Amino acid sequence: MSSQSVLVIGGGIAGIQASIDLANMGLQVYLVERTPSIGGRMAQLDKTFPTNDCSMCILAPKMIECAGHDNVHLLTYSEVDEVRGEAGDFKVTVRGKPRYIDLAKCTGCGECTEKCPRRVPDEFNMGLDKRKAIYMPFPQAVPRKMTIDAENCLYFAKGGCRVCEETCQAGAIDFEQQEEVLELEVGAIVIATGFDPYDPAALKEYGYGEIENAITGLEYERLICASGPTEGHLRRPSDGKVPQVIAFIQCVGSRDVNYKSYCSSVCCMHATKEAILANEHYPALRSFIFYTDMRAVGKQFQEYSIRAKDEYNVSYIRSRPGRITVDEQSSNPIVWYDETVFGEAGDSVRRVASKEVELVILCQALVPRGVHREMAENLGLELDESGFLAIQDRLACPVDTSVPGIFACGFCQSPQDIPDSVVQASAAAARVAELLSPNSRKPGDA
Amino acid sequence: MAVEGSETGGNGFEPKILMFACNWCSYAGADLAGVSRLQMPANCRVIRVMCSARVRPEFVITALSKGLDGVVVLGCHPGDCHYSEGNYFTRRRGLFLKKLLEYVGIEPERFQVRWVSASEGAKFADTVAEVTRQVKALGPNRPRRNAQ
Amino acid sequence: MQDRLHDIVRKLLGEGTIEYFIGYGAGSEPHRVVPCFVTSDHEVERLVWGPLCLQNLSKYVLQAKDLEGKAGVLVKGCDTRAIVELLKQHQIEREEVVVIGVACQGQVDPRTLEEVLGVPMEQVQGVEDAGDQFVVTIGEDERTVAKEQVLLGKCLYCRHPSAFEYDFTLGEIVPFSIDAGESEFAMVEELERLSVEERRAFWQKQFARCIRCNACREVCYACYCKECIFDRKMPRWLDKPPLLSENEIYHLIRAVHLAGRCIDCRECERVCPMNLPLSRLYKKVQKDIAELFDYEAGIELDEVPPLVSFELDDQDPFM
Amino acid sequence: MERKKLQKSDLSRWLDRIAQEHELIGPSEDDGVIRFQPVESSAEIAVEFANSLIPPKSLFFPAVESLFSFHKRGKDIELEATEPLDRDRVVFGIRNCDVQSLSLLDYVFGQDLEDVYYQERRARTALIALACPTPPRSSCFCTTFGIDPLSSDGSDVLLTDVGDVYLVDVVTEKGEGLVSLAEDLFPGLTDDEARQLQPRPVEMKKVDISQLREKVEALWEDEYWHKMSLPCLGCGICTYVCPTCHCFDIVDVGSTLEGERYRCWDSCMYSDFALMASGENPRPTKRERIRNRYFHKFSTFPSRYGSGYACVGCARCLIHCPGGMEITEVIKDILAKESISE
Amino acid sequence: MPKTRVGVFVCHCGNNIGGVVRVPEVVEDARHLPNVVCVEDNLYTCSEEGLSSIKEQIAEQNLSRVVVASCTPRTHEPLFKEACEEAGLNRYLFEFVNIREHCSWVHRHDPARATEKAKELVRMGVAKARYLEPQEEFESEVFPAALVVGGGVAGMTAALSLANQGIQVYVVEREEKLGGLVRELRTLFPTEQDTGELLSPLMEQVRGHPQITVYLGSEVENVEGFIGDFQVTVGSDGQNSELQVGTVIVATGAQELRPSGMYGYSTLPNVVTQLEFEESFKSGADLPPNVVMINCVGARVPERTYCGRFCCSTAIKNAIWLKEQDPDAKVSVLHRDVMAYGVDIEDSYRGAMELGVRFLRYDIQNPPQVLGAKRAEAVKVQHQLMGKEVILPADLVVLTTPLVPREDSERLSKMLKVPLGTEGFFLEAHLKLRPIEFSTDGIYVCGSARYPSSIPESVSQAYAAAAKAGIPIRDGSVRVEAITVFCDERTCSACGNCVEVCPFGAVELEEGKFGRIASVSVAQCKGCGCCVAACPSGAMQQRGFDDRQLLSMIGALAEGMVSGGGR
Repeated sequence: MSSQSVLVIGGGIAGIQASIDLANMGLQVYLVERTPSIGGRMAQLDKTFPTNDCSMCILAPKMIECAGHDNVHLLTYSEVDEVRGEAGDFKVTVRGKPRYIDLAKCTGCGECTEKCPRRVPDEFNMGLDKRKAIYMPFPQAVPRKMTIDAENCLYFAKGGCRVCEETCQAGAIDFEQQEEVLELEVGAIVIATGFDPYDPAALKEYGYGEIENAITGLEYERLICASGPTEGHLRRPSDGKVPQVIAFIQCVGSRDVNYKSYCSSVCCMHATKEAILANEHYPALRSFIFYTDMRAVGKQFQEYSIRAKDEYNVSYIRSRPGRITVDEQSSNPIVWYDETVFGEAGDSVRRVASKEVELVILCQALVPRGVHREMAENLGLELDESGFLAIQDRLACPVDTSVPGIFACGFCQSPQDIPDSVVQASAAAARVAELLSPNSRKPGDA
Repeated sequence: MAVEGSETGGNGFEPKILMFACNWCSYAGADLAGVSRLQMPANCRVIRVMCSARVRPEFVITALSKGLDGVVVLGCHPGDCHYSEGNYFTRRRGLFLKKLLEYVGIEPERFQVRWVSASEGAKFADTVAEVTRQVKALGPNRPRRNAQ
Repeated sequence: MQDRLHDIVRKLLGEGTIEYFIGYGAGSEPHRVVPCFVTSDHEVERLVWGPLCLQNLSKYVLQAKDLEGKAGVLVKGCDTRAIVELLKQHQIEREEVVVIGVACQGQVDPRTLEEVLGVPMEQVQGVEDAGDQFVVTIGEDERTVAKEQVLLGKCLYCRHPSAFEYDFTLGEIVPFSIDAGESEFAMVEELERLSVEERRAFWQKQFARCIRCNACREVCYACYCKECIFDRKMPRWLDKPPLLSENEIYHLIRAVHLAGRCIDCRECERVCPMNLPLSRLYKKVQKDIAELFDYEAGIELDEVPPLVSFELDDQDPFM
Repeated sequence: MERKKLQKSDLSRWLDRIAQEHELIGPSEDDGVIRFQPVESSAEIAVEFANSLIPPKSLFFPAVESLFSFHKRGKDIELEATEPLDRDRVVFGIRNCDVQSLSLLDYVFGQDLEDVYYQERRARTALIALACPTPPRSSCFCTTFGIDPLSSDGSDVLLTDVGDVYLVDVVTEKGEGLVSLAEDLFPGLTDDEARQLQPRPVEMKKVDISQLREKVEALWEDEYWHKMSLPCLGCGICTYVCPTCHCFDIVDVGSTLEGERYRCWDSCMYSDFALMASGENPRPTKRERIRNRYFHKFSTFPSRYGSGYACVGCARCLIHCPGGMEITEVIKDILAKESISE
Repeated sequence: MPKTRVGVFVCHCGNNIGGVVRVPEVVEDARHLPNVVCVEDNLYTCSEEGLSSIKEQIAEQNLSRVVVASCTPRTHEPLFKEACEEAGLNRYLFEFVNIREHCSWVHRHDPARATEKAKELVRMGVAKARYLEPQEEFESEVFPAALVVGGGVAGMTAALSLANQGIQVYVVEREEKLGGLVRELRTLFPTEQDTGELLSPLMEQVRGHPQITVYLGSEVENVEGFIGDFQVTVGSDGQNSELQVGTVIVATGAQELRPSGMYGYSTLPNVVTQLEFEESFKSGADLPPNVVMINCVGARVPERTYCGRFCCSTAIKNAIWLKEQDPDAKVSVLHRDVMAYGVDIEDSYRGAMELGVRFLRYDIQNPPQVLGAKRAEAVKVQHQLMGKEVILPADLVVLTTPLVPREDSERLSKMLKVPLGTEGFFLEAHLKLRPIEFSTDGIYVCGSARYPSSIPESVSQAYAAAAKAGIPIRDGSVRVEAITVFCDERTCSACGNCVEVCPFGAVELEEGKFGRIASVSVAQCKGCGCCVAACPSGAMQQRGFDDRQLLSMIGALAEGMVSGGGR
């Protein structure tokens, strides 16, 4: 009988859903998450398309259910070191980075953060504002515990400080904490490591990095989010002014043979949502979406983009902008693109046009997590040419990886949105259940 | 943004306002307002219910007739309800009750329904401040000494 | 009309299809028409019909549930709306009750008749319907009075359920049409035009006068709960003394319970010993239900009541 | 005291004079309902009225009265009595049936247990009765219960309308005191006036109710009560407008920390009147409750207090009953029943 | 009834509460409340030491109620309820008062009024606690079998996955053969496999699996009951059989839209749909040299707004197949957007272009016209990019249409009491996070019955549905948090309001001891309390939030406002 426990790598929505399902099946789940809190990319979103549900409202209950489940053992701020063995009997070592916080004592009250002098760029807010060296990634973090970021903490850098230790009434700070290594025996592994945004700076023509008012989709998401750095006020980076005209540029790096040849599936709807949110916050705001194919393929997606056009002042321009320049004094980005102009006599001519806007959002390609490649080698998993985890039989076993007993769900194996990731997470749970159920036949002949 | 602290000035009358908050959205919104330390007047008391649809119109009537100065029912935005349809009933009951209470001489600001989602901490704080300001302007809900 | 009624009731009693018949009977004095329960043949003579048959007898049908057999009831068009609602609210089964509809051409409001005639009701020997007038016999002489002067308030806006199959009908049941001269909700709009303080003063004075005799609750068809929340000790919604706060709670909660149920039969106002203007409260209930949810109680049998249903695009001033 | 005379036009001057000394209470109308309530001046007093809706019993045994209030300070509790009446009261316009009803209530609130609240109000209130007009209200039947609408016993002063002047019979010292307030308005009667000005006799249908008690007691098991109770709605009107009904409920209103203890009218017709803590209810349906009401009036009350029947024939219940129940018909039905008890 | 003994524990939470609210005053005030027998404050009530002091007090003072005044119940209530349970006190005799997020943190500049508010919140909490009653969480047994409606790819995959978890499965398929819509295809996308390679192993395993019983040519006639105990009547050619199952999976798929009246379909012989193309041309018929495909036929139009999701990939597959059979064939695809999302479809889209398939974009305002009287000869289209009209010769016109809901979904949705969405597909519980569950527990949906899905997506959803449908069966019982509603038989007047408002169909009118009353299926009740508010006679009450409790909280708040305040 194979071990009745499962390792889930990645604490985003897919990892959380897989863990909940597996735990509800009575299996012991070890959920390994690299950052101090589970929640993943979804936690950074303000709203989700197409229903405009507030992302945290629907994510938080799942996080609490997952963390609170008796069968789920949360291993946050940890990474998978080594994996040996085969389906039904894997030996895994997990390295727990020290938080320098005694989890039993810390109540997440946040007094230490207020007193900590060291301020560093906040990855959760895509670096748009600062966080302290001792921090909690976001207010609704699960577990609601602080973490000391060793690289940036003054004490580790040059000794002294330890202000947090004095302020903490619960005595939860423990600078002597060491790294923990955990040996686990699991019957199956589910990978749900999610995605990273592709750095649009590679596309020089769009000037990301030089043009201040050219930001990425996720940066925009943090700006528009009520719990973000600007508390939901869309202030553009150059002068903090609220833009009245914004432009979204699709397929930045996607569907492009010299960068990422595949379509990242979610950016069309992501842009539409962000345009709707902009107009919701500022009714006078107009937005333009430069697209090639408006891929609104899911349930209620078409209605969503129709509403965007009819009610939220969003206009779609079918063209792939060539270049973005910037007007020096107003620092407004100008988008250069080609358009077809129809004469009266039904003839048409294609010419280059430009549109000055006040903010440009680059919907960049989404790629598997950076750390994903090294983990794949570690586990002996093949990757496809786009860098996603290879799936042997896309039709019959869409979540089985090349290694029996290891399953992959969510963005790590193919570009997909939240509902599809949640479906694949449950699918992976089913596959694990089949694998580990007593009278099941060997997975080979599934 | 929410009013810094509560003004105890003016005629010194501090209204007492009852708030019903639904567990999934508005109570979570209130928590977020707390987590984000948004200061607000201390006139509102929250009663947690599982869904805004649980709030009987009878509670609102009893509360106002027994002398409370204001009652606010908070719920999820229509479509967000955890029970999918609860707040549609809250909306209908609110629409009807508001007009009835106004008709019998209870100022409209004394009974309000607001949609606050789990991530709208600021909106919760603004709602508390706004309702407190409005009810305070109305003065006490006429101490219901029993005229016979 | 009255004799046809007697024949039908005699037949029904004779065949044993009904155990008793609920109709209008003559009281001890000619001007008093009271509900009367006819069980045997010789009592059929007591049944009367005329412009003084004010009561809405539908609620008495609820008592018939503990009979083995059926009960018969005489209902005017407006009363039938109560039967429709009782069916809709699962309180009676259609086969349990034999419904005799009577073509009613407007009922007299005794109070206004007294004012118009300047004579107390006790001297009135009888009132007859004469087209657009009433013929009132006082002592020996007869006086005619224009109908719209003395009609019951509700008769000016007579309404019937759209499709209702009566078991028997006396005359052709058709809504009594009369030009009331003002909108049905005029008395409500009049109050709505007042300021909040004036409205408060108006209603506080009325609620303070209430002696909490519960007549308005006991006469209302919609108050059929086995144990009313007001009678319950735990939780105590209401304290028994007729204090202003308790009276207000009593009347407002009843108004909320009547939302989507009140059929404007105005029996509550008629029986109130203290003359509380209850129809001005319940007319407001009907006005809001009609305006907000485009619904009228007791008209369509299969229409879902407004407060137990919803539309996705209901108005939403609460954003 | 010998009979005096008062010009009708002088009535209001007398009453206003009384109003300066005492608290004047009279039948006044608001929103079409006549009830006995304090009035500033005689102008507010309704002139022609058969009788009030709410009987004058409400002046002595009010619909709701605060017995005392309590405040909890830490461990101990303070009690605070309600203040007594600040001024003596004079009730004008009370009919004789209501005067007799007060004497019935005196049994209840005075025979065995002294009810301080009632007794204090009773002692400090003078009654100026107003004889009933002729012909009386068609539904009145006080004579059936041996009450003479023109009699003066029980009241302090009796005014009888004989055209443009009232005959004034002063009965008690209190009455004398009131008359003496405006002595000049009350000239004595000349002999012929005494002869001519006679109160017109009041004709009223009368029923012999001597057998009523035995008959009703024999009807305990009779099916009659079920049939007659069908139209009754079970509301409290008949008991609240009845001048002899005296049931009440005592309720603490407020909170555990502070509040008031109230006494208020209760009605035996309510379904929860006889509901016991165990959930048991000896009178679960209308049939028992109605039977109990008539039994109380015609059998239990007289046997309990050795008095007359607990009904003064004022017909208020008969007029206002939404179900059209008529106590006179019930009495006739009871009397008509052959006694089947043997 | 032993006198209620309430214990109140006020938390400082470091100085998060204590720094603003004068906790000692709150403790003093709570001491005098009726039924309060012990009041304590601690620095961190949620810490180990705080929890153990609660457990001690429960034992020492024989507490029958516990009130904790500290942070938010949403995160810490389970923690304190556990502590009460460990001390032997029923976990539902616990009330939480939030004096941190709702008080100290938001009234920092007004300690006096924050303290006043904290006192009142505690008074309200104690007032409610007095009326709390012990509850047992309702457990209903789950029958260890599952029903799968529909024997297509999704249905078979779900059935196999459940069976492989050791669960007995019944598959009800309307047709005489398994396979569903996919059986009508010849080659599959993106692997270009032959359909048989996917279907035969699936069909063979389903037929051969000891745990799976297949009913072919059968329909579900009736479904009664709720999660854990569904009684299903299956009718196969006349005679019915009764099944008892714990969970149900809807995998009834969808059907291809036959676009009669559009582009000459059904009037011109050589205008066919993609499925018809697959059946007729892939079985060896000679291939026409000029083929024009028109996409978005009957989709993304006002009367059918949704996008068919994978019909673009079908068109691309067949276009590539045509070019591979005859490289000189002229194949053009008229589209409004090419929905080649993801990796595989985008690759094959690019592959098709490399093979010479022409993709022309048309605008919905002036759609292409099929020219030809008795046969389609050409297709005229306004080329959006070049802005001029183009005539494409066509020996065959292939219309790409979306999948549409099966006609009889209405019947199944009524039987299972699960809703259909506005487009006629089944409506899931939550579009984002519960895409394959219904709000009614125990019933799941996968494949195109929910929304048109490609084969890999349908198969993923099938596995997911199997996971969800397996959980209650593996668990053996379903536990329902004791906040469900119950009906007091004595006072219910069967007016039916509760039945109308219940979003989950958990309330029915049934004959009870006292005549007809409302009866609640506890397994289905989610505890929203909507029916309680709609019940005029107060017969319907919610455990943990009943009228007594909420009214006493209002009473506690309205204390002293007026004589005649509630209790």
